[in-house]
Amino acid sequence: MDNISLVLQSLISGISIGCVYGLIGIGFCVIYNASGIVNFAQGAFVMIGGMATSVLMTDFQLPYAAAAIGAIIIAGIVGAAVERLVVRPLWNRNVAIFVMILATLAAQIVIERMAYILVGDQPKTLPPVSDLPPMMLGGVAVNIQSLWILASSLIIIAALNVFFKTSRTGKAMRAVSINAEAAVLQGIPVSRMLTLAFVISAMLGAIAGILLTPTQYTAFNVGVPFAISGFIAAIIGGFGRPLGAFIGGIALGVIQSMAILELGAGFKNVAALSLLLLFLFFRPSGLLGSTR
Amino acid sequence: MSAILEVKNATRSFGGLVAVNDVSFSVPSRGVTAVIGPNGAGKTTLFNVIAGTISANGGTILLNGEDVTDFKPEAKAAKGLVRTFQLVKLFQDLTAAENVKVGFHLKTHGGLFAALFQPAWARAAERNSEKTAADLLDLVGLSKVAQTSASILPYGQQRLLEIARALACQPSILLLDEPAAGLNAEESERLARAIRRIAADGTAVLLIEHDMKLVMDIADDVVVLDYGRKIAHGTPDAVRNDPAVLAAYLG
Amino acid sequence: DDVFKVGISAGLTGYAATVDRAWSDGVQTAVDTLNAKGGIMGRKLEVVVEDNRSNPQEAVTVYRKMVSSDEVNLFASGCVSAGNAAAAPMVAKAEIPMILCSILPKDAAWAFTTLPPAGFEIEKRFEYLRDKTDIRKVGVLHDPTPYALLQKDVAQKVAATYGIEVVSVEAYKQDDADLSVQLSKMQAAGAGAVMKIGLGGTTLTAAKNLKQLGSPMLLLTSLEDLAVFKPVAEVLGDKFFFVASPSQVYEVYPDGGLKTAIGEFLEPWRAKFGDRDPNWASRGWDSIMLAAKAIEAGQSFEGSAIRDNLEKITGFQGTTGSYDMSAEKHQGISTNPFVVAQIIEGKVRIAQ
Amino acid sequence: MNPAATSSSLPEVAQPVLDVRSLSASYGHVEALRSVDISVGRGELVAVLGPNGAGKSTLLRAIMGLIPNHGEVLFQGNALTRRKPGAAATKGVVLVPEGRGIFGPMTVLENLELGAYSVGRDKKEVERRLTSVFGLFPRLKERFKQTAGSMSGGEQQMVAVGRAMMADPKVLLLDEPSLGLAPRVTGEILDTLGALSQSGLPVILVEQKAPLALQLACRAYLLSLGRIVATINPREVKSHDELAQYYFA
Amino acid sequence: MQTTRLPLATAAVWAVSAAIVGYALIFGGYAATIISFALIYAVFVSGLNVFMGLTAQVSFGQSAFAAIGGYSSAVLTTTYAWPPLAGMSAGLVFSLLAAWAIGFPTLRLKGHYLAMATLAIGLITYEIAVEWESVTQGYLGISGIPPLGIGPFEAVSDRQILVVLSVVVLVIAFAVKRIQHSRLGRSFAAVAGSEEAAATLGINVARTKLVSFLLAAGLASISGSLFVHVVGYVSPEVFGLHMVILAFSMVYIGGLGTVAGPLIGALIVSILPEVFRGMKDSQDLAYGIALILILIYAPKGIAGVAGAFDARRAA
Ligand SMILES: Nc1ncnc2c1ncn2[C@@H]1O[C@H](COP(=O)(O)OP(=O)(O)OP(=O)(O)O)[C@@H](O)[C@H]1O
Ligand SMILES: Nc1ncnc2c1ncn2[C@@H]1O[C@H](COP(=O)(O)OP(=O)(O)OP(=O)(O)O)[C@@H](O)[C@H]1O
Ligand SMILES: CC(C)C[C@H](N)C(=O)O
Ligand SMILES: [Mg+2]
Ligand SMILES: [Mg+2]
Repeated sequence: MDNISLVLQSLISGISIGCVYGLIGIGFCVIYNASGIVNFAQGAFVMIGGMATSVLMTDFQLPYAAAAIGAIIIAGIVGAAVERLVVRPLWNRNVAIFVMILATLAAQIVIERMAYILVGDQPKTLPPVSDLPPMMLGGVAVNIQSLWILASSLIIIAALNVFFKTSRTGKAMRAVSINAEAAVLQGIPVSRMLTLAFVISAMLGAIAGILLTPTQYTAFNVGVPFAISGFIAAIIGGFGRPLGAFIGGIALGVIQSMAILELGAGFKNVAALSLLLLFLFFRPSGLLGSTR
Repeated sequence: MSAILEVKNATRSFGGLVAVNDVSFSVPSRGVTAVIGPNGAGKTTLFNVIAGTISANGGTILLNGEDVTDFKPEAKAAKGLVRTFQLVKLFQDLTAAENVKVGFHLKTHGGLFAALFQPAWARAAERNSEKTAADLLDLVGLSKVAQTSASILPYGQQRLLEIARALACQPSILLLDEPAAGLNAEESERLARAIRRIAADGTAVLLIEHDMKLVMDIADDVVVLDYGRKIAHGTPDAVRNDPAVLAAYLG
Repeated sequence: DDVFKVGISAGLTGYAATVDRAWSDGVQTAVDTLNAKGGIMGRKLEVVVEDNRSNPQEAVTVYRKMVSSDEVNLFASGCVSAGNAAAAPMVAKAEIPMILCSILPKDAAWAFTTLPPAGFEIEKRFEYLRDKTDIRKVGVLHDPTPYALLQKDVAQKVAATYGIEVVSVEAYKQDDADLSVQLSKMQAAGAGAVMKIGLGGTTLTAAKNLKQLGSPMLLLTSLEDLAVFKPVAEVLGDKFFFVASPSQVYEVYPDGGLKTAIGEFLEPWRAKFGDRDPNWASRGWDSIMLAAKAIEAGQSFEGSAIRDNLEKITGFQGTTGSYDMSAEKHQGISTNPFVVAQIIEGKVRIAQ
Repeated sequence: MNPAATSSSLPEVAQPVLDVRSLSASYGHVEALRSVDISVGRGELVAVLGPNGAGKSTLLRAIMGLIPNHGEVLFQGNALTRRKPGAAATKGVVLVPEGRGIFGPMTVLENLELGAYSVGRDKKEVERRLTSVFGLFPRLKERFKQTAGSMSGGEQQMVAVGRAMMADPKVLLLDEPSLGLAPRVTGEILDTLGALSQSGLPVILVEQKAPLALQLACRAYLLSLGRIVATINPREVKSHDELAQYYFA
Repeated sequence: MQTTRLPLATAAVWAVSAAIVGYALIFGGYAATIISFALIYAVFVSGLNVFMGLTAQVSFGQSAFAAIGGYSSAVLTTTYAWPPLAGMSAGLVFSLLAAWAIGFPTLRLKGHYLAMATLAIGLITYEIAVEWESVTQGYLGISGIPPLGIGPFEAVSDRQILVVLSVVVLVIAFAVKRIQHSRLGRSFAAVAGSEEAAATLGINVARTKLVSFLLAAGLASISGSLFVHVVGYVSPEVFGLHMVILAFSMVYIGGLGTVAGPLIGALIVSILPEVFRGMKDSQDLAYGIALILILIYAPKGIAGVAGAFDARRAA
């Protein structure tokens, strides 16, 4: 492999993993757009996606597609539970935004530990959606699973855009996040919107988990690192913007892989985070500007 | 009488919309000047430009003859220019009295050292603030709620509190954005008296107001804006009978 | 009457979880076995386990708890080097011997380890490459934990003696989601094999990444739980090798003293834990057997007596090798017991 | 309560659409509303007047179920479930809140569309209502794409009132709708409210500009320290002074 | 006299805290370890409380300054044989310099962006502690750090350490109380209430935030130093995300913006896991649930609830 193809290969790797970060970041955007809440349990939904699919396939012998759908449904139910049991009581008490963040972190711990008790600590993985060798472009390998992730992300972004910009429910959700009391006054069923938001974003998280697990592994404790990467992606993009989160994710992935290439892996996070800082200093509301 | 504030060719646009369009006028160092005009005429934008809350696209602002166009709000405050907001911006978690005490920031000094060791001068300054705050609350009729948290004051009292807080800065010019909004007739009457007192004590007052009775009662000078432009400037009586003003605003 | 208390500060959660859970189950198995025989010198043993979350601050807390509330007589602590190092001075002050599966703390007067020298895992892999393949260039991929760093240093130092060149050394972190760039770099540097040093699911990630890159490199990983290796083998097949300890390849291991010692451990272990990986657990077992030996040798449960007699142990046949301790040497294993193994069609076997 | 302060010749309340009976509410231990009775019927516009802090806003918020309260709120004879915020709104009781409560980052058009949330997906109906609101506030039509939060104070008030009109309310509650509006616009809004109530819509108007409100109202409640201290017939109020008398009674 | 009524509930919060510390003092041992850690955290959380509670900013990155303080102490006392107090002071200076340099650009950010930027600073510092092996010895950590002390006097026993830490925490609480009711404290509150309004009253918002940030960083740094001297050991994990989450729980459970909050919060959050220790694998589960329940039922924190109760009694 010559030098140029090494750079290209690393670039491709960065984009692939970046798509994953972006997909996770999108989940953050949905809840934020619908409630103004930053949900740090988002990583748990990602974990559930991969984990539940794997368990349903191996322990319950379900076919891949059925297991995946099952996992998405499970994640949706857990999302609804988090909203009902953790978020709603705090929401009704009108707590400060960071209390909410802390509570979602606690929810993340609870889900993580339950997963641990239910399925143990061994890493698990999933087969790729289509088990094909990587596509070779010159000396550069592009793996097929990343194409699946890319395509799904784009579809999800487009769908969310349409949903939030044009649908009645989507607009109502945005209204709830901006001023919940005023939303109540318009007859918008705020609590149903909240639940819906958590269900949707839990399902998106699960989809991310299902798509990314074939490229690596999943375990009960992968949630937090994924949540941090997804959060960074969402911030780079301008909080609340699915497309921004996706671009932000790719930017993060590429920066990391270039840092590994040039500086060594030890500095990958330092480089990525420093660039994030610089970026925030010059564009304090993200690439596409925050939704609020 | 000398002008404390001179606005020269102030302009500010948002995208294609010119919210303040080449507006010039001056505010004498004594008395009350009112800015009136229809909704969206550019009054608040003009205030924001004068106070430094937003930057101007063009024009100059002179304060006591000094060019302060590009000064930040806190720098303008240090020069004696203080404002209130159209939608009140109080420090919600503080009591009414504490809100006013924050207003003494420029007139007092002391940082971490004074806070930790409380030397005699700092304690004296604190007692003085306490007393002056009480006087100011009295002026606007809020003595009774001095120890009440600002967040639970009814709207009208919040407006009065904001004025008291601004006065604590002992400004040489005070900008009030719709101070009478949300006050009933009695209360705006009391407010009018307070403003007249403030003006009589030597503070120039520039105010935006839709309450014409108040404007006619207390303003010495009236500037009328419409679509970002100044369409009239004169005494209340002159303005009241100006056909352009009648057409645009008073109807 | 009075029980002999064995304390375990283990990372039951956090990055060392797999290893430390196994270790602590191994300790428990040994204790149960001894108790069934009436204990040590007629005195029964009892285990106190505390989770240190693989975090040194927690480790200090739980060591403290076990010293002052539980009044343990001996520590058989887990594999988190940092936590053990953090607590070592305090434990030494309390005059309690500690037998570990981590690298030894700086002040090791009271600490002994069951961990073989860091070089052993490296040497076996180099030997394999030298003898069984024509690969002469390798990349080293390691995590930043102390034991991994030691191995990495050894690899760089000894490679030449095996006629092998380390063409690339790359680090990763335990929660990294992608290792492709590191692997691409190695491949670009001409490596024919990747020597991975470190624990956890990242081995699976490395395997996936190799496959996604269509890379021909072999993957040789350090010791780890077989449960992690099985899915890796499914991805990479016969391109995947790992360092195995004798207990992991018990069935195919040549007969001898070591196999007998492992057999003694495996019997109660399998009775309780079935086919769970015995490797780290067997070290835990060893720690208790070493302690028992020292106690019996000195005929004393006194901390300082145990310590002194641990230093006198020689030729003790454990499950991972034979231990020879001395006042200067608290790391007892000195012959390399490891093999390089593979999983072919779901079965573990020694690599040919 | 001081029954003596109540005018003798109030017109009969024609079958109240919204009937509030001994409604009380408090913030923590501050009793802001003490057993208030008011009602409004078809074709009526009633005014609620009172000094700052009297509890006017609290009254409207309690009716809407935004704050915990005791007592009864009957809408068309049926009790609104008062513990559930939004129950009133979905039945067609619409409030223009103090401080406007517009959705700042959303466009003017989106704000208005959300006002018609309960209409459902009937695009035509929404269009129809939009046309009528734009007729009332041409400025909103000019600026329908602007984010509502960047509008001037008065323009925002127009958005708030316009949004309420979009709901096609069955009862309309307004908390100082004239706040920040130029005199001419205030006049227009109040005229519109008058016309709406003439055409049958029950309206409760909280207003500081008492003379303007009294011109339109068929009945005015005077609130002080959380109680109704007087119910008056505006036709009988001859002068401003007389009103002041009620205020301080 | 009406105004000087004893704030009963707040006094009760202090009494409970004192009782917990007193228990540890009397019984020593393991309780003393936990309470010592809690007190060290209380110092850290007091700083966070100044920045988040009094000034309404947010920082997920205070662990960075604890790390700077801790590592300065560790390296200077072990490699360079400085006395503990000197190491601690040097750490404080480094932390303040770092906070000053970082604060300028960072504090312009708001809300989630500020949260993210500070989180990044914390994570970067952690990574540096891991990677800069020649100085920090990476994950292995630095051991053999001398105990707290001045000249020949050293706090080595559990009780001595507890006494020293209690004094430190009390002094800090007293200082925070004084700051709260000073000109400086009011400018913090003003920035917290409305930056725009604060600016129009002549308050230099950027500077005020920076001062608050420096105070927080200074206290974080001190807590980092205290930790390494008390434990005698330091490694990067001490200052990881874990620390931030723990400190956040403490500041909210104790009561944001209150004087007693950091102490009672630190005590409760430190004791809670001990209560659940017997539950083994479910310990974290129970802890997470307990945290959620506390947040739901005491959203203003223990000291916040006490303060509200007192206000009500006085009214
Ligand atoms: N940030 C902005 N972006 C776009 N347009 C703006 C922005 N701020 C103000 N405008 C527009 O500029 C015009 C002037 O606004 P301004 O707030 O100055 O009006 P005003 O005279 O104070 O009106 P009011 O009496 O209603 O408060 C309005 O049409 C408003 O919509
Ligand atoms: N959130 C709150 N917490 C505590 N007390 C409150 C709160 N909101 C209002 N109050 C109190 O309730 C009383 C009634 O307030 P309300 O806002 O209803 O008055 P209002 O008549 O609408 O006044 P205004 O004309 O100024 O708007 C006041 O004494 C006020 O201090
Ligand atoms: C054996 C391993 C668990 C050791 C671990 N990597 C450490 O040094 O902490
Ligand atoms: Mg305005
Ligand atoms: Mg009101």
